[in-house]
Amino acid sequence: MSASLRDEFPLLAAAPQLHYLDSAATAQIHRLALDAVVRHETTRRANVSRGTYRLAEAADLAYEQARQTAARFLNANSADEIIFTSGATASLNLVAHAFGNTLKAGDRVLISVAEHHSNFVPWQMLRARKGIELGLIPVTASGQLDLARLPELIDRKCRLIAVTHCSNVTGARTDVAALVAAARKVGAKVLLDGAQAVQHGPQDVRALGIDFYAFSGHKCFGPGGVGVLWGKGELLAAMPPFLTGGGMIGEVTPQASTWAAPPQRFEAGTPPIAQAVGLAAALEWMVGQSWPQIHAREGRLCELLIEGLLRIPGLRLLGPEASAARAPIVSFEVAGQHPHDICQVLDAHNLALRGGHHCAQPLMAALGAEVCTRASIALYNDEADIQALLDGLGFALRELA
Amino acid sequence: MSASLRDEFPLLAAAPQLHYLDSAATAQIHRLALDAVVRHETTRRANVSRGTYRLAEAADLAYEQARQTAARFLNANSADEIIFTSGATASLNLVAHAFGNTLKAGDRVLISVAEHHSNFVPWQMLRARKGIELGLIPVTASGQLDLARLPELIDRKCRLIAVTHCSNVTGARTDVAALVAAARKVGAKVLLDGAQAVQHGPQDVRALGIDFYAFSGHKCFGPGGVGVLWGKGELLAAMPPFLTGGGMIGEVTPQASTWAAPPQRFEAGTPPIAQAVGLAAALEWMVGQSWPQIHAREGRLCELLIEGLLRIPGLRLLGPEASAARAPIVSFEVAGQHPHDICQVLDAHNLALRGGHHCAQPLMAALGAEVCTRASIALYNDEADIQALLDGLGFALRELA
Amino acid sequence: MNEGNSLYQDAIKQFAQAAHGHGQLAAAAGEAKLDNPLCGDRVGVQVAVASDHITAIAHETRGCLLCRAAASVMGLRAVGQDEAGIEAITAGLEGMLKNEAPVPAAWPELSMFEPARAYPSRHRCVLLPFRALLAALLESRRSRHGDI
Amino acid sequence: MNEGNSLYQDAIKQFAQAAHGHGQLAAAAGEAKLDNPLCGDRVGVQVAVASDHITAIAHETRGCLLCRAAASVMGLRAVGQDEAGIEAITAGLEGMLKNEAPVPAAWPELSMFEPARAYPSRHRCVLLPFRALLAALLESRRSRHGDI
Ligand SMILES: Cc1ncc(COP(=O)(O)O)c(C=O)c1O
Ligand SMILES: Cc1ncc(COP(=O)(O)O)c(C=O)c1O
Repeated sequence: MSASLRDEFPLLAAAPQLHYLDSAATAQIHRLALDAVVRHETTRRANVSRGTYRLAEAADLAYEQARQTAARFLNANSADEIIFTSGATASLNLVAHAFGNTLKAGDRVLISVAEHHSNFVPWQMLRARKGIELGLIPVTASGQLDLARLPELIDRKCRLIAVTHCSNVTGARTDVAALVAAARKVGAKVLLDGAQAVQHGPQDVRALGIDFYAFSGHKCFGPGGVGVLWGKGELLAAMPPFLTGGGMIGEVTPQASTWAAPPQRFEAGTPPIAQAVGLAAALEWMVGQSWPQIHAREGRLCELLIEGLLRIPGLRLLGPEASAARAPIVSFEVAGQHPHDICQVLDAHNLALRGGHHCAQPLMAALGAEVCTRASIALYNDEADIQALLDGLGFALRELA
Repeated sequence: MSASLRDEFPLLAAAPQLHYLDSAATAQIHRLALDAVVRHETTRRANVSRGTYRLAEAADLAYEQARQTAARFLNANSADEIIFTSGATASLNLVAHAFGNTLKAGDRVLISVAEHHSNFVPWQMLRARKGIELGLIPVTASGQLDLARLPELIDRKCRLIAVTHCSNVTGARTDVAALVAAARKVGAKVLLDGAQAVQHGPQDVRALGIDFYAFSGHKCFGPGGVGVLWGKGELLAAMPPFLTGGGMIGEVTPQASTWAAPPQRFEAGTPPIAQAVGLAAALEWMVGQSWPQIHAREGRLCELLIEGLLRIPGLRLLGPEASAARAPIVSFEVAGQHPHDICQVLDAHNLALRGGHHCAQPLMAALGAEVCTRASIALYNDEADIQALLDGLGFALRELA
Repeated sequence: MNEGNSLYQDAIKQFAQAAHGHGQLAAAAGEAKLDNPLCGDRVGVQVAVASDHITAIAHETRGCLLCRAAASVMGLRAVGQDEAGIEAITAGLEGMLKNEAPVPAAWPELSMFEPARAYPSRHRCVLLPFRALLAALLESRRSRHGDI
Repeated sequence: MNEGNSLYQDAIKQFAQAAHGHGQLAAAAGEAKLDNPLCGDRVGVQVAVASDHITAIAHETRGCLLCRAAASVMGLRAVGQDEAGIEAITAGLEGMLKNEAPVPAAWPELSMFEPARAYPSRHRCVLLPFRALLAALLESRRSRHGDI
């Protein structure tokens, strides 16, 4: 299975020696996604929603089918709940502005210490703009959201809880059910930042019981430059637009403008059409995969890696030790060694890993680390990648000593 | 020259019967741009600015070279003045928020009646947010900005003039020199919406003497999902960020965050990397073309079309009659006939044209039209396209009579 | 190649030209304006209602031939229908356009829009008058019952 | 394949280990902190200046081996230089890394960074301490002259 899956990713197929362990930063693109982009650009390229000629109708149809595919991937109620954006960061900023503008001074938004900067800074900006209160769910020593602290953080002023579905540093998964239950008691909405979750399989936003879900195409085997925001229909309908321009208006006069219904209201300007079509091809492919098998396999590789890492003297694992509590994202520190140096030597052994703060400085601070080295595992990785990493770390630590 | 140029655009090469006259909505992608996207995704795909392994370095280098290419295309002072966005609409919203947030109630922004909604509604939103005054430069009967009215519209409170470089409906070109001279007298900055200008050749922002320039990749033979905002270095440096998240910060703590320098400050989240690389390939190709020849040819086709149209009874041409005063974009009304019906019949004759208000309702109202039919000419069009359109209009008007 | 021909049948042009029901009512129980933001087409509909049935209808329609022809059929046929009837016709018309369903038997002249099946971007042109009528009926029901 | 070897020469590890100039000054004419926002590396530099020449330097450096080794070379060598001298060294080092220019003759130990030419993402690691020093010198000049 591994060899054949890997072969479906053009970059990996062409670089058999490469151990790509940085999918949390960007997953490799699936052949079908790239093919769909090329096919769209060479046979159906036209602007959407505005033309009546056949090419434009074909572009429109492909774009709206992409919306339906995204709705299926998330098990959304309706394709009208799918907004195409330029990426997870844009999706999160959209909510922080459009939903954020429905909040008033004194309302409370709850995020967590474990957030990626893209789900952290937009809320700080909202605090500065609107005078909301911003609450921070702390993390436990192993990087999990400390939901035991919820009772003191959440009250009737809490309008939104916006947290990551799983951490991009520790892989720690959020206990969504507990969070949603707490939110429902006070009438707060729940947003999940799914940027890291989507490469590990289709999601079910209705089963999760949430209100918003955000993710990026480039992290789930699709093209860059495109992302998704899903929001419950009635919430989207009540939100003012964020970006404005062509395609999202009802009527424009010098005095005032009126807005189109969602999703168009939130898609100002020409959207990333071919990219949405490419993303849909990736999502469609994912929906057709056998996820229990993939999860078992990703989990096994994750355990193998953690076992090996824990044997390295001076190495500190960040995040939960039990692989069931985390997505296959594994970060660690090695006493006295900087991740950039480690990654540099690993690169010489054809291992692609990332070192740094991973755009999660508050989390790093909470875990008592400045920077760390991260290995992230996706469905195209195999035991050879893990063994190469463990061997490579041995070389690196000897070389840098 | 025509046949060979057309052959460089995969969609057109594969559809020899197609008369594509809707490049103002979306220009067809150049082969080199598409190839560059595919090459990037299959040989250099990684996230930028964060990794030290070779793949990430290659991605970084390609992305930063794309910035340099865009700077050359615009003759910018420095690549640091180039911000990659998701499109012209996003670029314009960025300025309306980031520069807009440096304005205060009572400051004045001057736009024009001829603006595309993407350069109209963001300023209405700024007016609602900040209490600025929004002035409207009217248009003459032929759709040209009526700069004779500038003296009464512009004063020391005017901080920005934000207008289109050329109209997406009438093709009317803005007299930038006159505008810049007036702006300089009162210390106002000047933004040009270059969305329609860029497919007609490289621009020189320094010679234009302006402060901001915005455009989209999909309108200049590049991929969708990417755009550019150019801004003068010292202006960008003084602007707060707009979208926030990964990649644009200095330091994030629970209390506050600090910002990276431009251009990173304005590129929150993973940018459209492959799309920027593809756009750069298109821009590079454009820089290498012989523009005096292309302009002569575009102008000839435009004249041919206007001459033919003026012979049709009941047809009203919008915009300047002299083709020198306009980009090769030609819109018209036919008494008693709706553009959708006209375009529908034209489509049956393999003519791709767009009818509607073209996201320019205030301009349509000023010209006394609800909707119109638009033919836009790009460098791959030829006389056969124009003749087919004139013939097709004959068929359409007979069929719809 | 010339698929356009079959779309613009004489019936469509004649109905558009006739503009049945065009105008305004002196007193309306409900009215609504709907537009297609992408093309600027707009239909305003007024209805008079007695015992839940339409007793008079008037519309002002700005749009393409398909939209005007559809409004004209509506103007000719809507009197005597109740909301459920208009809902059924609208659903039937939408099914005919989008899912190859048969022409709604009650209003056989809608068959003239069959060729529009092939042009998805034009479906909303045909449906716009009916959607405006439904909105007007909803408004009239709201104002009669003070609720939805 | 194992290009990493040549980058981490013993000289680099030894300089990083030695951390020449590490610490704080009792009284500084200028100081500056610079960080690399992408990796969180940070260099703080303090200088004492007399007659436009550096008389003492101290730095606190948090970063990778390349950054720490570069800071250590700076800590060893900067005393006695004026701002123009440091500018020339920094430009020379940048040229060596980016444009295959020769090693700045005045500070021959910078040759240990030659292998970093092949790794553009690491250039800023090497340059960060020098840029921080330039910022500290600018600050000291500002506070002395009350202008830039
Ligand atoms: C948890 C999380 N949220 C948000 C983002 C932002 O995604 P993007 O950079 O694609 O906008 C990332 C990716 O870096 C992430 O890991
Ligand atoms: C003059 C003008 N400005 C702005 C835009 C918006 O461009 P985009 O839709 O690519 O964001 C367009 C394109 O429709 C345009 O013609």
